[in-house]
Order: sequence, then structure tokens, then C-alpha cells
Amino acid sequence: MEKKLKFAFYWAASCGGCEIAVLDINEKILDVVGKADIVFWPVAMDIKYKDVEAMPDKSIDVCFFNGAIRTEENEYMAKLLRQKSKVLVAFGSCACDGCVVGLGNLWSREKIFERVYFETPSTRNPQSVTPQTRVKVARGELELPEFYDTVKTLAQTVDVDYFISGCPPPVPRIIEALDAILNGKLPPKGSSFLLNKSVCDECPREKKDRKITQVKRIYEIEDDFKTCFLDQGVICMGPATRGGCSAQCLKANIPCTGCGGPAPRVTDQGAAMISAFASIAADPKVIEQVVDPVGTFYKYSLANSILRRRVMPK
Amino acid sequence: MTSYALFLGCTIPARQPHYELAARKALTRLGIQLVDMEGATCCAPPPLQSIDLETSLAIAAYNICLAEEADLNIVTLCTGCFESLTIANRLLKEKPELREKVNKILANAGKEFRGTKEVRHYLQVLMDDIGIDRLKQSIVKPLNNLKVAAFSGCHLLRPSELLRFDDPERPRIFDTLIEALGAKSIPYKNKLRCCGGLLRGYADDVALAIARDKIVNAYNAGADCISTLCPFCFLTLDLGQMLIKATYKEEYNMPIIHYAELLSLSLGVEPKELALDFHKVKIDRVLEKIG
Amino acid sequence: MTARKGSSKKSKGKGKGRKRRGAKVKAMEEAKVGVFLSDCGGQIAKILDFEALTNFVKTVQGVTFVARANEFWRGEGLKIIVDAVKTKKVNRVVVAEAVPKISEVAIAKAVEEAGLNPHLVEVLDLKDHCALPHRDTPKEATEKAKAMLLAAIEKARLLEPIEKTEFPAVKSVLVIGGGIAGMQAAEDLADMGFQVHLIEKEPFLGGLAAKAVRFFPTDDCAICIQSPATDLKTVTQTSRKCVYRSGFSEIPNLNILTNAKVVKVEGGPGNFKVTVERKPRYVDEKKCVACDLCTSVCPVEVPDEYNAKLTKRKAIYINKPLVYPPAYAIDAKVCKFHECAKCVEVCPTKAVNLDQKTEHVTLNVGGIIVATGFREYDPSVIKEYHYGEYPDVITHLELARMLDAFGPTNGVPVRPSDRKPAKRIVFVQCVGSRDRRWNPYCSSICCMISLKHATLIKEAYPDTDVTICYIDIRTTGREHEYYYERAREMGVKFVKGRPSEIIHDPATNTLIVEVEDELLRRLMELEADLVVLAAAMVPSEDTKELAQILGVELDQDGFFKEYNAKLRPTETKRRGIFICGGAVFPKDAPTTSLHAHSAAVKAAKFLMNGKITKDLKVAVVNEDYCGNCQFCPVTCPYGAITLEPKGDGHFVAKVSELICEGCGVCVGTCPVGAIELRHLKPSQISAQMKALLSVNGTSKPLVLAFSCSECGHAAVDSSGMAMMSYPANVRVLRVPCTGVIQVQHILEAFKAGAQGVMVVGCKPDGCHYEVGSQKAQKKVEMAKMLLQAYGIEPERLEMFNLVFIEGDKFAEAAKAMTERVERLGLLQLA
Amino acid sequence: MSGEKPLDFTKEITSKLGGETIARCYQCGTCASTCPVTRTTERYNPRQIIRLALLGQRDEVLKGDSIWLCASCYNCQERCPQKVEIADVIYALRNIAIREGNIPAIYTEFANGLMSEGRLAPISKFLEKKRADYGLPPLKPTGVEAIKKILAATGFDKIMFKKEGTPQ
Repeated sequence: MEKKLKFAFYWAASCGGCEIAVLDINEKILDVVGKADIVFWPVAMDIKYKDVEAMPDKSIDVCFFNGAIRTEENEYMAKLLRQKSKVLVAFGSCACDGCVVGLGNLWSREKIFERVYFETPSTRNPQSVTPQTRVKVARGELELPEFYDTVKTLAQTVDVDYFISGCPPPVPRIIEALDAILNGKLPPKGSSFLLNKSVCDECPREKKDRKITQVKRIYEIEDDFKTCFLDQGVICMGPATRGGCSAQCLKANIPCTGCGGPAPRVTDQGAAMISAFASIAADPKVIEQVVDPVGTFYKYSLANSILRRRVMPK
Repeated sequence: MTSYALFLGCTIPARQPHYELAARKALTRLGIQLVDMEGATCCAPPPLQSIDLETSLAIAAYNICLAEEADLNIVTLCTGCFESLTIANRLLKEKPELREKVNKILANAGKEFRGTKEVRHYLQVLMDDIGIDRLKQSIVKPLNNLKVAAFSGCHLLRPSELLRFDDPERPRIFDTLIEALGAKSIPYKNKLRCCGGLLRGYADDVALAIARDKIVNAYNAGADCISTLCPFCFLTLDLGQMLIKATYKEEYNMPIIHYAELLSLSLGVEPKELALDFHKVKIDRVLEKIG
Repeated sequence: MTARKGSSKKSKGKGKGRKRRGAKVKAMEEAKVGVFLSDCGGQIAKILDFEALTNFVKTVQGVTFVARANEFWRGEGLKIIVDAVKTKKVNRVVVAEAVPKISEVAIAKAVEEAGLNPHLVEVLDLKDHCALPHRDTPKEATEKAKAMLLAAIEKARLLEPIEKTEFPAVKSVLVIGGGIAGMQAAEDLADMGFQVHLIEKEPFLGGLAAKAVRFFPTDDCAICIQSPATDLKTVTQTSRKCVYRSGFSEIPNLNILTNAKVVKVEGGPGNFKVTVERKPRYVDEKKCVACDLCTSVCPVEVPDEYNAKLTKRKAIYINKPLVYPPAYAIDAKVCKFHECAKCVEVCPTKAVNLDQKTEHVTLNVGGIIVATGFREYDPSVIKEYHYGEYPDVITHLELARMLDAFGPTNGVPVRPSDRKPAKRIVFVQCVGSRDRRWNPYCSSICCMISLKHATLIKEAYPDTDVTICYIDIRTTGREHEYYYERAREMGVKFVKGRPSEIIHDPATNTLIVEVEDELLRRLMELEADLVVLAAAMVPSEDTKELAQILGVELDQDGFFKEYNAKLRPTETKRRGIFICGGAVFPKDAPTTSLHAHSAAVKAAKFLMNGKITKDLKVAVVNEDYCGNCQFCPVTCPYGAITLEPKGDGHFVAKVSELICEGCGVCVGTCPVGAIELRHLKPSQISAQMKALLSVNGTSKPLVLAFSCSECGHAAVDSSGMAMMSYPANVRVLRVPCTGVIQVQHILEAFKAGAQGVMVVGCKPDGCHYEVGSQKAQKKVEMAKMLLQAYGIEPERLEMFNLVFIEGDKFAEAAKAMTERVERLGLLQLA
Repeated sequence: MSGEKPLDFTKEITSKLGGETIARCYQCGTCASTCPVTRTTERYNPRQIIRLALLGQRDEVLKGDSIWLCASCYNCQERCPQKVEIADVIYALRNIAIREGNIPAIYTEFANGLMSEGRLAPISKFLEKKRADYGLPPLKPTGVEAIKKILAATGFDKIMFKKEGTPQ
């Protein structure tokens, strides 16, 4: 019997949906466990840092890393797993492009703390407690990883071999990736397991006059379930978003919000969509109707955009 | 039964109850329910528009708001009210910026124009709600080819872009309704030209000269009477003949009759039930011809 | 599994239906850049330190040869370049040379002759873009010159050869419309040897001109044309001919189809397949001898449209005076056909054939000329004038028919109501023209038509009282003012005032025209026997339908829209389709002729070689990445992009290499980077941007100005030529059209060190690529929103719309932008 | 025309409700030709009023008698080939004139009626009785209080009654 591969899964700054996506592959998991041992998977197995630290370098064959790099711990684990793994896969939108976590780059650490620990209506914090990296308590000193000011993608932190974007990654693409790994048929380094074409290519909706005369929210239209959302005035990120998801949102009559990240030849997903959008906007008024350009066009990719974060007011 | 908020305006109740009486009788007989409006005011016609257009729009809109609150469309008898209210209603429905401006003013009076109601002239009610066929069937006393010089007044037709009542150069509705009563709507010179009424009080001489033209043209065409829709036209032409007599020493004895009166008569209302004593030029000649 | 970023296999162009010329694109050889520095006769060497520049250039990677001379675009200088290409193995040529464009063309030509692809040349203008405007700060100017040279070299290293291609051009033209415009254009082209198909929707040629009888200002017979070339052997070149005496129909290569209209157009410029529907005439043109026996037996009488319905004609008829073809035709709308068939029986040559069917003819033509003319507006909508209601209110075309000696009243103007001669005639100008309710434009010829008719009447019947009510008399053509003068001398009355109403007095059968004589400030009631309305001239019927079939635009008034009113007045945006005459706007006969000849020349120029040779400086789609979002086809100003099915249910964009003008508006739109310009790749923009911003050497914050190759660059050029000055921190990056610029480029510029970004393009309505400038403006607006959200002052980005003569404004803008950015302080990127 | 600034007056008019279209006028005279007042009296010619206004003859337009002679019949507006809203332009001019104190007496009367009763024509005791005799329902009270609030909000009351409710 062949030697089994060693897999690791890690969850950094993300919602955890990617972990669930791993389970969405259903019976395929049987192939995986048949051919590979999972040596590290904090969400499912009790294992400590020191256990990983103790592993020999490059002893993990493939590490699937989801989540962005938000804290000192995220960064430490990214570096550690890079060191221990032969192949590091950025798994999911957070690891690839920063995703919603990356939208934190619109604020500074201080602002975020202020908001989270003081301002939200549900917060009661009479002692004004905020996270500290070191806190003395009765039983000794506690350590917390530092919360960084800027969210980074995995590739901005360590060298990444492969990417599977998506929030979470589409199941067929995960299966393709696993097949490639299990069969030792890995593509060139730096490849993505998503498709080269955009979501539009897979979308069943009909494209019509391609002229946006008014920006509308989805509840403002009477969707005919046939016509492209953009033709109905609803901003859909499909044209600028890397496909491979079979346009599943659109098939459920929800416009694409862009989780596949930028198209392969594009460095900035939001700017690419803005260029396209502005080019087909009927008049300048339409442009004014876009309320939240970053939230709309960079929902998943702010941390991986050209400018990456907001310049904080002094 | 179709219900309307009856917008009376100022001149009809104050000066021409015979018009109101005839209109109420006729429309009720034809199955239209008229609901008197609480708190209605002046419609803000041209004299007020001359002082301030914005205020006038707001006053007109205020009155439309009353109808919106009562959930009724408005019917007007007076052509002037029809114009003021229709223009305000159209402009405010079609121009959001103007509407916002006017609503800011109306907020002071606790009102908001929503644009949910229509303003109709009672001729439109006759045409659309009752219909020519039903109207004809209701006639019990046809007007025996009475030669009527129809004079709708300017503000039923113009500005046509906003009023959208009838073709402003070739109107047919009023004539059709006159002929439905068995009368004959005769052509006469300058039929669509103004009566000059709005100049009364500022340039009475000019107003009278214009009114005289009207009377003369109808007279020369052999009209038995001039039929009006607007209390102002009525006043100008009816009272005007007294003034013409005094100024020009001419006497035409041209009866001026509101269409509502002709309608009532043809529907079988007895002349004595109508307030015909409000006519300065007596209409006996017409009553005789009708028989 | 796919590439995460960047690299991809190159899609191979397919050479369908055309020949490629020149060397196949060789595998990328190593770039050996030759840099040629012109000091413009020493002039700019006083400002720029050429020693330093030469030394700098020598250190740049890829540069294998550097030379300096007084000029490089001709003479000895050019020989140096040719020599470097031939003997020094230089395969990328960077020339710093002034004389914009002329130098580029001359150098490219020489380089091509030397065996190098002419697109491997990059020319930059150190004189007008650097030395002159920065002459007060020579050191900073030299530093900027280094940046400019570096940018040019970096771009040059990435240049790739661009091929030439040939497209077939069928030497045949379809002319639509048999009025004077169509006939003139057809004749020109046929004389030049093109196969011409002239189609006319009516059964007879002649159009409006045939009805108009005479033309101003010569009062000439309306229906004469130039002599066809076939006659040149015997007749002098200057002679004119009556259409029906010109032998027009016998011109070789001219195929005339009457009763015909275009129903379908396929193919493209140079090679259209046009389907023409030909309705039956029911009379064989070749057999009919025009004997008139048929009309004498025909029992059906209808009002004659040709005679403005003033007379009747039969169901089988011919227009007189005679025009082509000299054969009768049957009006299918009224003929009783086999129920009657009297004409069949009586015809001595058996020419009548009631069983003729509608035919469809397919024509293969290289170009199409639209000459469908205009028509008189039906003024019955202007109810205050009672046209169509009062019989004595007529239009000019109806009057023209009366004034025709062959016409319905044999030349006498009469009151149609009682056929009595009209002794008092009032003309009303601007009926349905210059009227926002109907047609807002001035129909431009009606004043002259009224003057013509007024003088014709006065001449023949001097005691007729003719009054013209006008708003403005417009007599702008040559000799037209004399015509107006003559009318006054002849006693035509002029009332300045537009009548408000025409009233009919039944007692006297007199018309009363109510008008204010503004000059007297008096209301007039002009009594008239006949009122003639100068009705507006509007596009011919079916213009909309034809425009749709042809895929060309109409203007706001419904006429065919020219490509450019000044420079391409007889071309449309669709190449190979030309327009002329009244189809473009109402015109008099001389202007129509002019227009027709112009269209003919344009068509001839387009097709004369039997092929169209073109440098493939066009957009290219990489099918692997195109996601079928269908944005590019709608943004392309030329309709050059279509979607092509891939057979698997998927579609990809396809650029027509013939139609594409290479502006890059599609590139600026494509959200996945699937379209590139062959002549300006994204990598070249990035390389230039980085280079331009890499050498600072000024005390001022760097500003990057994207400028289009047309008005934008012209403004930058003229700024230098006019010795305007602006600081050297402003660096210009040239793109074909600002429409190519994407928001990414702007962000990258800031990232690469620009403190401010300018976008300099044509005026929004004057973009050389139609829409590019407007699209750029919208992108700039959105980019500003984005910058705001990023916490970056949006004022750091600005679009400027300039033209060549606004070099001063470019200098001002550059200064203002610099000051603005200085005021904002150093840009902090997170 | 010395000292007048034509553009300023044109701008003033076009920025007023009703006056927006004045500059489209090309002086064709259709309005004058169709006007029932112009054919009755030399005191009024709409074309001339527009011409004066466009030439900046502000005083002549606003202080003169002419603008008060429009009968608001809209004939001119209906037939104007340039869609100049002539009757509305006249309203706009009157609005400006009234703000500058050129208020014909009849307008003060109307304004008084509106302010005090919410209607332009007062109802007499005689009429009330007559109404009752004919069986007409008693008239509902007008919303005069609301009208007062509207007039206060637009400044109408101040335009017409500069000194504490006394007509100017």
C-alpha cells in the first residue's frame, strides 16, 4: 500500500464556513481519508501548537489554510505551517483575497476596538476593557496574540502554492483540487483551482441592452428571473469575478457579490468592475447612485487590491 | 354609484347659486354622488397666480390634499377651478422637485401632497362615468334643435399640455354633450377666443370690448343662446350685456345659460326648480323654444 | 485548474477570408534598443544636458546603440537609424524627435524599408513635451527627459511587430434613391468604372426634383444632370443634360432597379450582401412603347400623387414629363387586375403582365450610398392653419405642380376650391419648421422656395398680389440674396410676422391670414385666394426602417447622421456606408450635387484598390478569458465587436479587424482583461508609468498625466510649441484614447508614486473615438468616489478636456494640479 | 438701453417659476397675432413685453401697465412655435412686479378676501338666504387658518401686506 499523504487544515481569520465546505464534499471525504491522514485540524482534533512545532519541516504534504491574517497568531501559524508543509493552499476567499475580514482595512485597529468594545448597542463594558497582549490575572499572566492594524492575505504573508477562492470555495473545485493532489497531478505553482472565465460565462441569465440607467437594490426590482441583473439596474459582480461556482447564486436569483475574487488577468477586482460599470453607465447620475463603492465592488478583495486599505484620518 | 368631492370654488356659491343648483340636480339625477368638501378654499386662480405662483400652487395642492384625505377624486363645476387644480395636480405629480418644494410649504398647514387623486371637470364625468349613450337615454325633454353657441371658456382647454381635456384647436367634447341634449352646437366666429373676463376689475373697458365681440359673433351666427361652463364667462357675458347696453348703446338680448342648466332642463327638471332669476338676460326665449 | 494571474497562452489570429502580408510574427527575439537623440538643431541642447542624457540612456537595460544628431526624421539622421537597423542589429527604435506625427510616419516608413516592422518604433518629443515648457528649470528638465527616455525604452522593449492585412473590397456600389443625389452619385461611380446598382422605391426616377419643376437660383429646369462620361467623346465636359435626354440609363455599369427597396444587408464593409425586394411593375419595361393606349381604357381613377392630388390618373400610368424608365406602371393598390385586364387586351406590344411577382435580388457590393432624400411635411397637424380642411390652403410642392406647364393647371396658380386663378396669394414660412411642437430645426430651403415661387408667379402674372409672411428670411447661398432683392423689386410683399391662424370666410370664399406685422406693430388680416404653406422638409418615409437595416444612426431630427459634420460629411459610422443629399438634411440642388459627388468620391476611395489594406493596430480578444459579459459590444463606438458562439453554448467577443479603429474603449471596459490593444498592452502602460515616476529630480510632487493621442496630446504639443511653461514634475503617458484608461491604471499610478493624476482627453462631444472621453470622465468620477472611500483626497485626480488650441490651458492645468497636490501635502498610502 | 444689463433680467426671469422659457423667444409674433387683447387695445402686446424683457428694459416692463392686461387665455402659449410658456412668463413678471410694489388695487382686494375668508368672493347674508330657499346645503367653512399658515410660509402675506395687515 502506498504511503498515505499527510493533510493539514487550518482556520485563521475567517467565519469558519470554509471548514464546513470541506465537509460539503460528502462521500469524497472517504477518498480523502483513504489516501491521506489528517495530521492537523484544530476544528476537529485536539492538537497543540507545540505538536505542530515538533513536526519536521515539510512533513505535511498539503496544508489547506483558510482565513485572512488579522492577528499575530494568524501570522505565526501561517509561517509555521508554511515551514512544515510541502504544499500550501490558500483556501477560500479570506486566505486568497482577504474577504469580508479584509473590509476591516477601512478602519484602524483603534476604531475597530472602539466600535466593538464600546459603541455597539449590545455592548456593556463599564470597566472599559479592551484586548491587551499581556494581562496579569490572579493566576498569572495571560497572553493574547496582537490584533494587527491591517488585514493581509495569506500570500501577502507567506509564499503560497495554490489558490481556491470562493466564500466558501465551490465544492466541484474542491473536489478537483483534491483529485489533483491525491493523484499527484498538481498544476504549475501559483495556479488557482477556479476557472479562468468569469461568473458571467456560467450565468444562465440573458444579457440585454447593457445600459445601466438607474442603480437599484434587489428589492426595488420585479425580477423576471431571466434578465441579467445589471440590465435590471442591480449591481452584479459576475462580470469581474472569477468563475467556477457554476453561478450558483445567480441560479438562486441572487446577484453575484464577487467571492471568486479578481479574474486571472486583473490585479484589482473592484477597480476592474468599476471601470466596466462606469463604461456602461448611461449618465453620470447613475454613478452618484452607487452608495458604497468599496463595500459593493471590494466586498471580498479589498485586502488584495492595489491600495489595500484606507488611509486613516489623522 | 360614483362619488366625487365637489369643489365649488368661490364664484359659484357666492354669485351663481343657479349654476350650483342645476349641477347638483343634474349630476344627482344621473347617479353621481357629490360630497361637499370640508375646509376647501379658493382654488388659487390666475389673480392669485399673478401675485405668487408658488403660493398658488401650494393653495391648490392644499385643496387636493383634502380630497386625498377623503379618498375621493375631485369634480369641479368652474372651469377656472378645473384649470388651477389640474395644473397643480399634474405639475406636482410630474415634477418631483417642485413637489418637494410645495410639500415643504404644505407641511406648515399639516398637509402633504401625495398625488393619488384626479381632478375632473363635470363634463369629463358626463363623458366618462355616465357616457353619451346613457346620457341620451336619460333625456326626457330634448332641446329641439336649440341653436347653441358653445363657449367652454379658455381654461377648460388651455394650456392643453397640462389640462389634456380636449384638442385645443378642434375641441369636440362640449359640442358633443350639447348635441346629446338634442340641441345644435352652431359654428360661430372666433368660437375659441377668450371672453376677456379676467381683465374685469383692472381694465373693464378692454374686458367689455372683448366680451362684446363674443356676443356679436354668436348673435351674427344666429344663436339662440350662449352656453357656458365657467361662472366668470357667464358673468362677463350676462352682466356684460347690461354694460354693453350702457356703453355701446347696443342691445343683443343673448341668453347666457350654463350647460348644467340646459342639462337639468333636458333631464326634466322644471324651470321653476332652477334659480333662473339669477340671469340678468332673461332666458324665456329659450324656454319657449324648448317648450 | 488555471493560472492564478497573468501569463496565458496567446490566442492565434485566424486568417479567415483574407490574406496576411509581411513576415510572420517571429518568436520574441531579444530586444536590442537603439536610442536616437535629436537635439533639434542644437536648440534644445541649450536646455537639456545631452551628455547626461546619452550617458543615462547607455546604462538602461536593453539599449545597444545610442546616437545623437540635429534631426532624425530625414536626411543624414534618418540614415543613421536605417544603418543601425541594418548593420547594428538594432530591433527596437526609440527616437527623441520633435515634429509630432510627421517624424513618426517618416521614421516608421524608413525602418520598414530597412526590414524592421514599423511598429517597433517609439517616438517621443523631448522638445515640446520637456525642453521648451521647462526651459526655466533646465536641470529638472533633464531629469524629466531621462524619465521620458526610460519610459520610451521600457515600452520599446515590450513592442511586438504588428502585421498588415488585406480585406477584399468589391468594386461595386449600391445607391439607394433615384433622386438627383442618387443619380449623380451613381453616374460618377459608373463613369469611374464601378459596377453601380441604383434602386428607387417608386416606379420612376426623379424624386422630389422631378416634381419641383424649377430650381433656384437659376430658375433652371429641375431635372437636368451632368453629362455622363460616355458622352465625353462628343460633348464638352461642361455641358448639362436633361435626365431623359442624357442617355442616363445607358451608362455602362449602371443597373437601375425601380419599385425596389433594401430589405436585408449582410456582410461588412467592402463586401456587403444586400437583398433588394423588387415589387412588380406589371409592365415590361423592355416592351412598353409608352403609347398611352392602356390609360385610355383603364377604368380606375385616383388622385395623382405626382400632381399633388390636383388631378386624377389611372391605375396604369406614367409620370410626365418623361423620366426613366419610359414605361408605364400599374398601381397595385388600386388596379382591379384580372377582373378588368383591359390594358392587357389593348396593349399593342403585350407589355402588360398582370402576373408579375415580387422578386428578391441579391447584390454583392463593396459600398452603399444612401440618397433617399427628404419629403414635405404634412402640415395638417398644425390645426390653426387648416391644411387639409380648407382646399385653398396648399403647400409649396402643390404650388410647384401648378406652376409646371405640364402640371395640373398648366402653369396657372388657382384656388383648388373653384379652380379660379388666384389673384391674392399669401405664403406662410416656417410651417412645422423652427417649431418645437413639430420640427425644431430650420428646413433651410423654404425661404428660397417661396422666393422662387413668388418671382415665378410675379413674372408670369404681374398683377397677382403675393405676400410672404416670414420670421426671418434666410438667403445664405451664393446669389441667393440677389434673388431676394429681385423679389422685392418685382413687388412681392414681405410681412415680418408668423401668422397665428388662417380663417375661411365662407361668404366670400376668402381666406384671412391673421398676422402681426411686427415692424408696424399692427395686427393684419390678410385676405387671400390661396395660402401656400412653406411646410417643413422631413426625412423620407421608411428612413427609420432603412437605418435599422443598414445599422446606421439617425440624428435627433430623424435624418441620417454623418460621421463628422466637418470632415466626413458623407460617411456614416458604419464603414462602407455613405450618405448624401436630402437624406442627411434638407438641401437645395447645388448642395445636393456637391454632396452626391463627395459621397461618390468617398466610396470610390474606399473601394478603388479592390482591397483594403490595414495595419492591425486593433483590439484582440483572448478567448480563454472572455467571460461573455457583453459589455464591449455596446461600448465599442464602431460596432466592431460581436459575440461569436463557441458551439458549447458559450460565447466570446470577437473584434472585426477591419472595423476596429484601435481606440481601446473596449479595453477600458473589459472587467476581466480579456481584450488588449496590439499597440498598447497593459504591460507597456505599467512599464511606462513606473519609468515616468521613477526619476524624480524635481522639488515638486510628481503628477502623472494620461493623455489621449488626439486632442489631449495635441494640447500637450501645442503647449510646448507656444512656449508655455509648466513644472517638470508633470509626466505625460500617451494612450490612444482616454477611453482605454481603467480605474486600475489610476490606482496603480498613485501606488507607483504619483501624487496627482491628470486625465487629458478630447472634449466630451468632440472625442475622436466618439465616446472614449465621456467614458473616461465617468471612470474618473467613480475613481474619485473610490479615492474618497480610501481616505485619499479625490482632488488628486482630475480629468481635463482640451483641444489643440488650448495648449495654454494644458499648461495652466499642469500648474494648477501641481499646486493643488503641493497644498494637499505628501500622499500617504496605507 | 444704457446702463441696463439684459442678461441679468433674463436670468432673473428664467430662474422664476413660470419664467423658465422666455429666452427661447425668436419674435415671430404668433402670440400677438393670436391675442384677443392685442387686437382690442394698443396697450398690450405679449411679443413686445418679451422683447423688452429680453433687452433688459426692466423698469418699463415691471412698472408699466402692460403686463396686467394679459387675460390668461393661453392662446399664445398654445400656438407658440418655440413653446415659450407666455402666459406663465407673464405670471412670473407680475410676481416680480408685485414684489416691487406695483400692485393693482384689484389684486389687493383678492388677497384680502383670501386672507380673511379663504375665498376671493365673500358670501353675503342675502345669498345665504337664497341658497336656503332653493334647498342648497349650507356652505362648509373654509380652511382659512391653513391658508394663513401657507401664506406665512411663502411670505405671501409680507409681499401683499407690508405693514401689519394693512394693504400697501
